Amino acid sequence: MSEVLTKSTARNIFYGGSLFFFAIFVGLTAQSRNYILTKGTDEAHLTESVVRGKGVWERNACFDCHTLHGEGARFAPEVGDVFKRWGGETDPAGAHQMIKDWMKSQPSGAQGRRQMPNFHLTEAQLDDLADYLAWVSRTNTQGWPPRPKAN
Amino acid sequence: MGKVDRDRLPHHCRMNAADTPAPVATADSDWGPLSALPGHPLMWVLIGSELAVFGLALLGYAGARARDPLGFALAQDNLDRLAGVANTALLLASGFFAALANRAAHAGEAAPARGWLAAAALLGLGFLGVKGFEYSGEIAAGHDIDSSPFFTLYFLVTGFHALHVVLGLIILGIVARLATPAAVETGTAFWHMVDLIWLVVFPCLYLMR
Amino acid sequence: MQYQTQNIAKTYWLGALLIFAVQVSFGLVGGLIYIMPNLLPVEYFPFNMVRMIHTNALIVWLLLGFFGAAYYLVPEESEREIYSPKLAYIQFAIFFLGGLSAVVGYLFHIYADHARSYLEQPLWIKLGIIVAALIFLFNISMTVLQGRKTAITNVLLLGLWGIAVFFLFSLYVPHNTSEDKMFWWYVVHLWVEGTWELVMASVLAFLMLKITGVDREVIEKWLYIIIATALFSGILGTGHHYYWIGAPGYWQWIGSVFSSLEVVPFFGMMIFCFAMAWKGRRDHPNKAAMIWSLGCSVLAFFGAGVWGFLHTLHGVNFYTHGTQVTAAHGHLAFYGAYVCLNLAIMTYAFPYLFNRAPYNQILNIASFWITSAGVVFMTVSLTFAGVLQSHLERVQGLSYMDAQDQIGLFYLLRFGGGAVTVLGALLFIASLLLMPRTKTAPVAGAVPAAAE
Amino acid sequence: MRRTFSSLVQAFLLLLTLSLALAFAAEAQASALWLAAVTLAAALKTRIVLARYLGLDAAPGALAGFFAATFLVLALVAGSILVFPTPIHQARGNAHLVATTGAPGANE
Repeated sequence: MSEVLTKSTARNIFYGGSLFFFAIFVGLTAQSRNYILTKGTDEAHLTESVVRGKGVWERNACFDCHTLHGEGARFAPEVGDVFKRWGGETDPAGAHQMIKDWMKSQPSGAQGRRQMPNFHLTEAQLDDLADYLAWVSRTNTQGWPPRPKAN
Repeated sequence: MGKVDRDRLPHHCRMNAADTPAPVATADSDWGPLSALPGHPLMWVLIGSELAVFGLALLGYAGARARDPLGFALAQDNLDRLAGVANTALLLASGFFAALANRAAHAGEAAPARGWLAAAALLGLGFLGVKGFEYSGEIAAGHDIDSSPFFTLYFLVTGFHALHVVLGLIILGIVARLATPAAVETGTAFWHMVDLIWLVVFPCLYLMR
Repeated sequence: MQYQTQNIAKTYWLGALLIFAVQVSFGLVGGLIYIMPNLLPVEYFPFNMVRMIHTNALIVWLLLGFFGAAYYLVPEESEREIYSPKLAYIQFAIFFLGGLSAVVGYLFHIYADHARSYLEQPLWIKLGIIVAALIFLFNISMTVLQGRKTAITNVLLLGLWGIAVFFLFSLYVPHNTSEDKMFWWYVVHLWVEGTWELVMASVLAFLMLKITGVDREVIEKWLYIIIATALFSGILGTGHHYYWIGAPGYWQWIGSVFSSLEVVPFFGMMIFCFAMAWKGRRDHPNKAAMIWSLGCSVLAFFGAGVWGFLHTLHGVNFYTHGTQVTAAHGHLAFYGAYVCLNLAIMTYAFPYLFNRAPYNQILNIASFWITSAGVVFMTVSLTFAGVLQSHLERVQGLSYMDAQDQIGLFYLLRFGGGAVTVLGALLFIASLLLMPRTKTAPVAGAVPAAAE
Repeated sequence: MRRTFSSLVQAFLLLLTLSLALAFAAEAQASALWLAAVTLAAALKTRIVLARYLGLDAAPGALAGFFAATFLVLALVAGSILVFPTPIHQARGNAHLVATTGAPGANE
């Protein structure tokens, strides 16, 4: 078998194999997209306000300190479930207000504590952001994060 | 393996004395341990990767089952074992034809080789047909990839295997067109691997309980 | 240097080194904010801005380094001058100025309307990057197509095309956060655990070819085996990012199985480099380049391979996801795989580009050990921090800040490691810019064969 | 070295016999004996495919390696079932429960 043939065969097997795996990946992504839009997230309540809130989150690069569903920087707490942690499941209006108040009270200036800047958001932007955080808290994250009972 | 074609080697770095290829005793253009295997060595890289993937998945199956033996056993009862056995027979016969194709190709008989490859592919299609029939029954009964840990693994492992059958059919088609001994040997090596994986997957998912 | 146009690499690499300095400096600032949160005024130095400069500068300079590597090695491989040097310089201007203005803009809090991690560049800069990439691909592809085709250029080109194609997903920002995250990984994962690996493998193959003098036939076979295992495992390995973001549960199995195998190509690269170094046994005078190449393969294996595997199984990742374990893995993986690779090819090529063939490499070799020690120390500190954080927060149920308060020591240690890293990086830059000539004869100038 | 026609036919017939034998035994009671039988039969089949169909009898090292890998997987899966047996008395007659068992995401 000539060397040239061996090498072009090697290339073809590499391309063919990679294409095979990539095709499966694309197929699964398509199926997952469908799952996300029907079961994984609360697509039905993806309101204008939630979309605007996502914009606030992105424009201010919040993920460069916080994680959301565990992704982002690890300088500040996870916010994918902050709405739940702050009691939004039983008292949505209260959690909504807490998020707004928290944003307004920054930076705390407390010594030795990490500081969050004040982003000078308008009242409407704060509402949108709180709606966004409420919406992501309803995502089916397969049980993540673990919620051990605090002592 | 043939000699290295010195003319095709580059005259790299004519200006950099340091980079002139030293006459190192590495004219071995073989692929190390992969050279002993029938078919193209890189095909065996693919085969090795696949075996590792299915092996890990089945070990994962054993781990997941250990957490819920009853749930797995109940879900397992829904599988159509007869269809599984039929598919085993189909793949075994198909592998037999593929081996005959390889034998014919090495004897320089391109036309019979193509015939055996076509027979092997036909049985491969039969496998997919039976598998599709099985899937449709299971989905109609309300089982899908999300419905339980057993069915998640069942659909992933058998689905991934079925996609390998599809890829194998494509490969058989390509090597049938070439019909050279090297190509047929490489293509049938992949096909036998698909066969081999089924021989491990089938008892683990259908029979062991 | 054999071809005039290889000089283009000089411009790219000098630009890359400048941004490298910016990247590590801002890393140090970030580490400082962790240990002394009130030191810098939060209005001007919020952590998010510091981090985006750190990460974006990293990607910009690594890409500049890849471009430089391509302009350096493609002429030698293709036995042709670069198709259009003019286009290459125009591409540099667009990319470098784009990258630089993105970084400067961040200082003034100018980000994209739809920023995502690593992709904070405003839209017009993203478009500039795409234009630069198109110019680059046209230029390099024309050179390769007209010249000799080798496995090395073939794989390099595939990797570079992949980088450009997958970057296009950065323009797609769906409203649904989970869907958004899924396609964000099309850029990030398929870059660093897919296409970048192709670039890495081909550049390492080129370096081994040149430094060890082993037959091209042997090297190309290794190359194919490595990249085959990289893509066969890496593409579906993306699944390890889809466990907890709202995607179906089956990704836990796909991600665990395939990404476990992502160790294989990195292991292969390490064995490859050492086997070639052993087999070649040629006394190449550039010991420093050899050390960087071998160091690259070893640290990539540990950073990307071992540290990646540590938390890739979904049962483990359930506890470690979104903790400092990820940061530990990220630091050593990027350093080992891509930083060392760039510094290796620069170390190899600079003496030729500046016509200083026998030069004193002690400074350069020292910088390898110092920088690597710094990064490894950071990684180990962050690993401890992450493991403790996982336990305190995810097992014991402490709140985020309570857990953070208990791991402060490790952030202090990380800062120390970071300071050493910056020192090593500056030393490396200085070693290339100064490149002191040796006083003695060429071969004797090399340091006696280093331990690794 | 080349596979002869009769050796291939032999291999195929042996494989088919083993498969059908298992199919007829498939309704047998789950037991350690049954698991051992399934494991050994499957292992034997993989060995025949590796040696005869794939022609690895010409490369004994590779044959041993691949056979060891497949046998290990079969043995580990079977072994884990022995260690974590199916509570068969509960399973019998409870087929209607299947649709309701388990939920995706083992970590709920």
